[in-house]
Amino acid sequence: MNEMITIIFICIGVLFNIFGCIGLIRLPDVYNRLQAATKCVTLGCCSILTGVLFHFGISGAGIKAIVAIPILFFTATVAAHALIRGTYRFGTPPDKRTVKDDYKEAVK
Amino acid sequence: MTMIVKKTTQLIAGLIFLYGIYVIIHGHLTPGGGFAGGVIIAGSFILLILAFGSDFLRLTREEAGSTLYENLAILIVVFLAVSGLLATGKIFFLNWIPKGTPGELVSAGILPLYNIFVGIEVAASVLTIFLALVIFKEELAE
Amino acid sequence: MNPLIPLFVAIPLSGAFIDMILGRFIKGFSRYFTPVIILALASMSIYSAATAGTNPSVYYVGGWEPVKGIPVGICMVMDGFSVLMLCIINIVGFLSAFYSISYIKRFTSDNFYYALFCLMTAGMNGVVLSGDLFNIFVFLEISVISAYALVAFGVEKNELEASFKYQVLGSLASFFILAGIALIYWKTKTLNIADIRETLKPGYDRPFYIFVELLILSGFGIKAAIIPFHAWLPDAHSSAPSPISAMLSGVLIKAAGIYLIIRLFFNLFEINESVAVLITTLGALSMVIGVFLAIGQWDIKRLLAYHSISQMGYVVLSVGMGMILISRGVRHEIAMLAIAGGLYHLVNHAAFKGLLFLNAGAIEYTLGTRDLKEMGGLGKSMPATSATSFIASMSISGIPPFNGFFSKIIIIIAAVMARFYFLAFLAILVSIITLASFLKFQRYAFYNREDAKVEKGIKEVPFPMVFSMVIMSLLCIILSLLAFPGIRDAILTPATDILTDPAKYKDLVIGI
Amino acid sequence: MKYIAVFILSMVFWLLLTFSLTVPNLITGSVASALCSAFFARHYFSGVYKFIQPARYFWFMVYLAVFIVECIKANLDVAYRVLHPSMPIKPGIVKLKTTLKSDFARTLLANSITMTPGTITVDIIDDYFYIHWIYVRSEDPEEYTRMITGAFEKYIKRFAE
Amino acid sequence: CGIVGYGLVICFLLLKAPDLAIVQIVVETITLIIMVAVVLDSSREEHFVKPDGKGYMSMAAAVVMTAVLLYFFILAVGMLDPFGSGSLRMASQYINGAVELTGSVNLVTGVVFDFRGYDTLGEATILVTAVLGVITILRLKGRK
Amino acid sequence: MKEIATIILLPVAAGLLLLIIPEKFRIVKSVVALAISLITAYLSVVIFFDRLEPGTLGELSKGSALNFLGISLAADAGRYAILHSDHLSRLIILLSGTISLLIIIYSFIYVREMRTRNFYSWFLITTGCSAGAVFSDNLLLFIIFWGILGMTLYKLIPGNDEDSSAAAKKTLILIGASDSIMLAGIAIIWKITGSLNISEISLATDNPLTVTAFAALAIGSFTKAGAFPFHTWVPDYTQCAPASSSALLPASLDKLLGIYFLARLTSGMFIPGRWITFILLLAGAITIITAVMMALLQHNYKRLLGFHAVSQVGYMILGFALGSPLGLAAGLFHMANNAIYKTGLFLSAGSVEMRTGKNNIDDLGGLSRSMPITFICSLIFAMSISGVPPFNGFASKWMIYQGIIDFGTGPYFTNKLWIFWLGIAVLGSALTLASFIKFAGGIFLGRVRSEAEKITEVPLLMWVPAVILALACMLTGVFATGYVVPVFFMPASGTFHLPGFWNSSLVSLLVLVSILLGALIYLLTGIRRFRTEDSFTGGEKNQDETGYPAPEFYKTISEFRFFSWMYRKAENRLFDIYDLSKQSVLNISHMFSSAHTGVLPGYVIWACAGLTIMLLIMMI
Amino acid sequence: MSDWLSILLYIQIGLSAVCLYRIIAGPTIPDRMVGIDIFGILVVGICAIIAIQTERSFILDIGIAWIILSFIGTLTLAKYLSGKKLNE
Amino acid sequence: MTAYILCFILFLVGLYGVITRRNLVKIAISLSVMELSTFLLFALIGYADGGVAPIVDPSNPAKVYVDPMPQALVLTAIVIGLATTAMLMATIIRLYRKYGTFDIREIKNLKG
Ligand code: NA
Ligand code: NA
Repeated sequence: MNEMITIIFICIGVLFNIFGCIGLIRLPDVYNRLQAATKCVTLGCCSILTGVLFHFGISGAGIKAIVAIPILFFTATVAAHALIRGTYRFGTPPDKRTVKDDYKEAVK
Repeated sequence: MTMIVKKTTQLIAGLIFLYGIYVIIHGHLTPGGGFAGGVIIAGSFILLILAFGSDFLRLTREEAGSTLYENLAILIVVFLAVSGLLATGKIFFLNWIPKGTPGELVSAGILPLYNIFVGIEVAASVLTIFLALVIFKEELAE
Repeated sequence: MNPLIPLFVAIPLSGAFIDMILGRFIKGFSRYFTPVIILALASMSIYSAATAGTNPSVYYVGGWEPVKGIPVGICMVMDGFSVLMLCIINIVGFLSAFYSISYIKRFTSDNFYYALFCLMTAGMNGVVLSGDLFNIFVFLEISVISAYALVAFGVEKNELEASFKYQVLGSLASFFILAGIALIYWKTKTLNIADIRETLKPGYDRPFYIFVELLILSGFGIKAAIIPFHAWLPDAHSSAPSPISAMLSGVLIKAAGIYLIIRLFFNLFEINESVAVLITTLGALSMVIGVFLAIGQWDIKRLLAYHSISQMGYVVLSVGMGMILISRGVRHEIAMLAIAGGLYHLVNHAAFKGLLFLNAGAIEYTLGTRDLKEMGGLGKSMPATSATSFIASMSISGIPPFNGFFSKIIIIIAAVMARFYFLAFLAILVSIITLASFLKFQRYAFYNREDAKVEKGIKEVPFPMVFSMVIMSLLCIILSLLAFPGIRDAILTPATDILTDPAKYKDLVIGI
Repeated sequence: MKYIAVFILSMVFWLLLTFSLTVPNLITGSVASALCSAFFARHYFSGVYKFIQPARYFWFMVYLAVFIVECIKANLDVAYRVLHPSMPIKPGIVKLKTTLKSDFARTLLANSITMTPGTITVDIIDDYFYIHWIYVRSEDPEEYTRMITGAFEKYIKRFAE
Repeated sequence: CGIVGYGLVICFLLLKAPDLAIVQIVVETITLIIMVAVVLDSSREEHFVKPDGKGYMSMAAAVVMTAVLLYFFILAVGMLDPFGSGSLRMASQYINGAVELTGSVNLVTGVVFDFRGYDTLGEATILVTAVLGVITILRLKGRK
Repeated sequence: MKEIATIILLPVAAGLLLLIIPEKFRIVKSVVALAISLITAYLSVVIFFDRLEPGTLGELSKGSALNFLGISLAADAGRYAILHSDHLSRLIILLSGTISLLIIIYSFIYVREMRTRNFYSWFLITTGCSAGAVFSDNLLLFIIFWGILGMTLYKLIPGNDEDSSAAAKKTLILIGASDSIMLAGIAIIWKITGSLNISEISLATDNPLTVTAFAALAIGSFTKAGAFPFHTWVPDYTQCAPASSSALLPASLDKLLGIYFLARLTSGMFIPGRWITFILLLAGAITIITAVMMALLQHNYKRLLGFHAVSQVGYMILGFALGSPLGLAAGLFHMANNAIYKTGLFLSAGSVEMRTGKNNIDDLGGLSRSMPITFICSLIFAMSISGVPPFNGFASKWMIYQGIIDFGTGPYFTNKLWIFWLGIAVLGSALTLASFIKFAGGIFLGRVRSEAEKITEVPLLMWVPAVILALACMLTGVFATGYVVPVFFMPASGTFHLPGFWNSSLVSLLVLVSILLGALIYLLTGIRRFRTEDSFTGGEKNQDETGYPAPEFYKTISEFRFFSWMYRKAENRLFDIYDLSKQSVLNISHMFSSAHTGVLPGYVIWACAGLTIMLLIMMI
Repeated sequence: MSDWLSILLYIQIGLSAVCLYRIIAGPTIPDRMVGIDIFGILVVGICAIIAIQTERSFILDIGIAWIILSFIGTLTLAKYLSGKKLNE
Repeated sequence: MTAYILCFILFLVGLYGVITRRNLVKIAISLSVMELSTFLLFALIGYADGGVAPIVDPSNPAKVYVDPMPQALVLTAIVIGLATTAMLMATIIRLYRKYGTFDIREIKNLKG
């Protein structure tokens, strides 16, 4: 039973990861790539870690997985935020399809 | 850096530091050890500097301090090595402390001590390198 | 086990750290502490030379003695050759450190300098004492990394550039060496030099053997600045503070390069003729090209640096000739003579090249320039510098009665005896050009336009510098005694014996 | 106060990591936590008293549940956009005002927004969040503010302010 | 730029070298930070310069040399133990009796600090040396 | 034995001691030096007449073996430190000892005036080491002493201006280079014979190896003695060094040693084949002619003397090359004579220089009245060097001519060329005379310059040595066949039948011819000036004239097309082996240097290419 | 079970290769940095899978270390992008 | 064997970079690539088929362990690499300040 759950969680995780990576390849500009990829991948990995939790149960390893999830969450989030802000300041132009840019005047 | 980064860093830096200590202390049981743990500890400080900037710490003083720690720690490592020469027999680098039960936290004789001091040394070293680079730029700008 | 052996490393290491710790609180502490430490090492090494040369010993670090003939831990070996190197390192080190007391006052942060100095010494001591291939690499890196930093100690344009070039080529060398070590470990699963010798037999796997040999040779060739691996040397040696140049040229390229080439190609690899010929060729090339490059220089330290290449060429050439003879299995006593000549020249070079760099430092200290064209007539105003540099110049040029003459004549005689007439010819030719370029140095620095300089109130350098130079020049004279068979047998012969008799080395290290 | 809070937090983290209650472990753990608190407590955010108000934990749990649901929903949405052959995206950076006052709460909100696929916080300037949105559904500030922050803001306010 | 290092971590993980993996991670990150610190204030534009004659020459030389080296490497390693054979000589002691000899469950730590503790001292010293070197080089003024 | 050790070690030790004494106590230094020289001279006489037995230094140190850390320093020093005294070495020592004494007496005042630094130290070391070189029987020991001499030679030049520092450099480069080359010879000898003892070696020059060894060693002696083509340091040296240094080394001691070693080579260690003989003769001939041709056009009298110092060596080489006892004796005799009169000439030149402060013949004139003793001595030396009877130069040249004529009876093609060798020798003699007329005339005769009127004769201590030397010139010349040659030279060379003294008509004729020819050349070249100025008769002042017409020599001689071409080349230093080598070395140096572009990737490529090429070589 | 894990592991590694593509292909510097960031997160997944596969919990330690350091690294890169000095 | 060859190719890629790159930082990166490849070589050498990471579970020891020695060596070498990289980067930053460029071809004060 545990194994089933483990595998399922990991499958879901890997699936999310796949979405993220496809996004990384397909999306047109760096902002969108960042968008899609970080979030999907983070969720994916969290899912895999949950799988680990189920596999090891409440033991040293399982708890480690629990500890890892929030850490991963926070760091990935903040990293994505910092990265997109940096990218904007760096001056990389957004894709043509971009409809709205309120941030432009704020940076000035 | 933005407030978001700062607040998160406040939360996380301590955990990173703790994790570094964990890696060092468990060096003889799990992967990692003095070196990896030391760098992680340094990473926690580097993270703070990255997020808050130099107004947060007086960097020059920190650098001097970390250089001192680094040298003290490595000096202790040398003394640990020589302690074998002095304490028992005539053997340099002898693991002369009782070994204990393998797998326990307190085991492997002198090895955890090495790990700890190497860890301190590495942490201080890495931090010093980082600070040196940062301070250099600061000084140049003046 | 002889407890002195690990102390050769532990003392300077602790010294470096204590320098850094106490140097922060006590002003000028490291300035006096470092020479004291290295003086202690120097006396230890002389003591060891007197005792260990004929009675080599091995030290198993951590008490890990070989199990069933297979080494387990790292061992340190003190035999005739390493003792010889220890003496050079620590004596030249002491004199350079003492010289630095005055010289380095012109620089900022001198406790960094002294700490790095100690580290460099520790690294070199570690290299020459180690009997473990990887351990050698580690200590080699300690010494070269501190050398990188010391080269750039003045942090001016040229010094940084020199240091950068040194670092890039040095790293390249390290990776060649590391790859070589990896391949050796792959094949033998051991790192102990004597054990590798046992396990690594060339017969059935020549491509591998040659590949590894050449990888190692070019790695240490870069560190030793043998042509064509030399390009970093003139920049680095000329840019470093002068006592450091003395250490680099006098000691480091030997401990980190030549020593290891000799040690590994005698005690680790089985000597084969083609590699021996290759090494000899490299030596000859370095000898000739180095001197031609040197004579065109107007920067004194650059001139001296190129001469280091050339003089190291002599050493490699001579040892290479010995290797050829040994690989042919003929004329063993001539091979011994050639190797002894090479080692003798190695020792001598430490004395006279160290001294020459100290002289150059003294000139730079007073005049603030290294350009020969801007000097002249220092003979009267700087008598000690002038006299000692004359001795050193004569010594390196092979003028009797100084030490360089004796080693050169041994090399030439060995070459002739072994029927390498062309090599003998080259050795003589290079000797002549060396003489010419040192007379150029003498002429433009100490002779020529005397009165112009005296008027400017140029004085002799302070006592510590003079002291070091005088002691070095006395060494240049005293080392002539090594040519006497009685002394040669006590000091050089143990070194050649341990090199030419791998079984002896193996018995020493592994036992059985 | 801060120091003690950090010490306790650290100790908890340590015990979670090591997951053992032997004496040596407790000793090392407390030493490590003490060190951690010595080095980092002064940089810790103020208002640690909030930890001892149980109601906040309840709202936190609620928030967590809402957040996970939102997250998965949004994730599927992004997956759809990425996988769709014509890639129906309409990116843009919008500006919205927050009602949250404390920095910590704002950070949480920003992180929540970022972690929800499809939106990402670019910056916070004064009271305004700048959000990069992969599919700008609405041009009206009030509407998109509700769309983006609506789900989280109220819960965050309850447990973090 | 650090990608090779991160890639290496995966390799280490697959090669059953967790110690290496963790150290490699931390080192790679620190390297990355150092590099960023260095290139920060240089021009952040990427500009491609077309190589000139000399550039092509050195490329050709590099290609030739690497080809030759590769050829001889393949020649040289042909008769060595194949991948994964795992034969031991010096290390057999470490595996068979190390836990009792050193008391360390992690054999690598046992090797690093006990059998080859001397190396590790050297390694730590190297780091100190490098730090000294860095602060030496980064002094603003070298001479008084 | 003790005397020999003393004569070597005492001066060296004293010299080293004096090096440490500060320059302030010059008077102490000179007194010590004088005392040591007196002892040395006394010992040299004792050694010469007592016929001491050979022995080794090892015996000396026996019983007091030095021990250091259990290592006996002197344990087998005896294997190398073998001293040997025979007739030849004793002869050399006698000459060097006495001449050194005279020079030191002369220097007592001269050095104080000329402020030559550490003169006495290097002087004493020189004398000690030359004794060492002469007495060492082991080639290694010999080369050590020999090499030190090169160094002291260098140190005796003040080197405080462009010219003299360049000269010092050139000198030591040439000398040191030749010493290095000698190492090859020594190595080959060791390889072939397994021994380094001069007295045990006797090699036929029949294979390339022995020829190389001979050539290598001969180069050493040629350079030391200053023979073509390794002579070029001599004129530079004499021009720049103080006269006492020049008198000591290039003029006397170096000649003595170089020729001594050549004698050892040709008559002991090697048996020269006929090609060697031919080459030696050729070298001698070329040395005579080229040097004297160059001497002719010199304006600096010290440089002029330097060229003559070279030229005279040619005669000695001719003598040794003949391979007969007569030739050997003639060479040695000429060597001794040359030492005497050339030392005298330098001392006289030094006196003139000290009094006038001028080096150029053109700036001098009419000193005969103010410095009469110096003038007369110089005249004697000049006649002696030109081979005018009855001075010693005549006697030795005569013996050489005689030897060449005897040599002509041999079977080989070299022997058949005897007339050529003879012609060269005679021509050289004539040219020497011509240039010495210029020397003596230019300095001492001619119009008295206004500033010359204040000039007085040099002090007693300076002219006494010159007078002694002049007397020696006369005495050895007059008693040459009767006493000097049989007593001093015959033991070293082996006995031979000395032909009647004035009987040999051909030789006498030749000498006469050479004298006439010399006068003729001189007159031809400067004839117009002589007539108008009439300075030969001395005294009458011509207001409008510049003095003695030395430049005219150059003009006249160089007007010949061939000579003018040669001289132009010579001025561009195209014949100077030193400059030629220097230029080529610098060219090669430049070539290598320009490869070091300073660009790092290039250096990396070298390193990698080194590895790659080594691999290719080794694996294919 | 272990087959599944292996397959998932290889998929995961393949995904990191995709990141590699982005890092190499660019086209802008931020793109590469995004690649590195994503790569870092993916590896945590890899670690987790390996931990299950080998039944060794310490692999998770590596994963956590990676999370932490990847965070620090990415922050550095972000700072680089925004053109600030590291100490601002 | 392929693994080894790929690893050596990585080494050569680094070497190629060192030779052909002109940017100081890129040279440094190429050097670290070479370095990494040697680490990998060591790790490959130590690998044993079916081996377990060299961390012993005292209650349940495995049969085959991966050779811990190369790992220890690499551990040391990694630190050495960090040290050299740090030095190199410090030098580069200074050089950039002095010469105003990262172009290696313009840093050639010392020649001849
Ligand atoms: Na560990
Ligand atoms: Na470890």
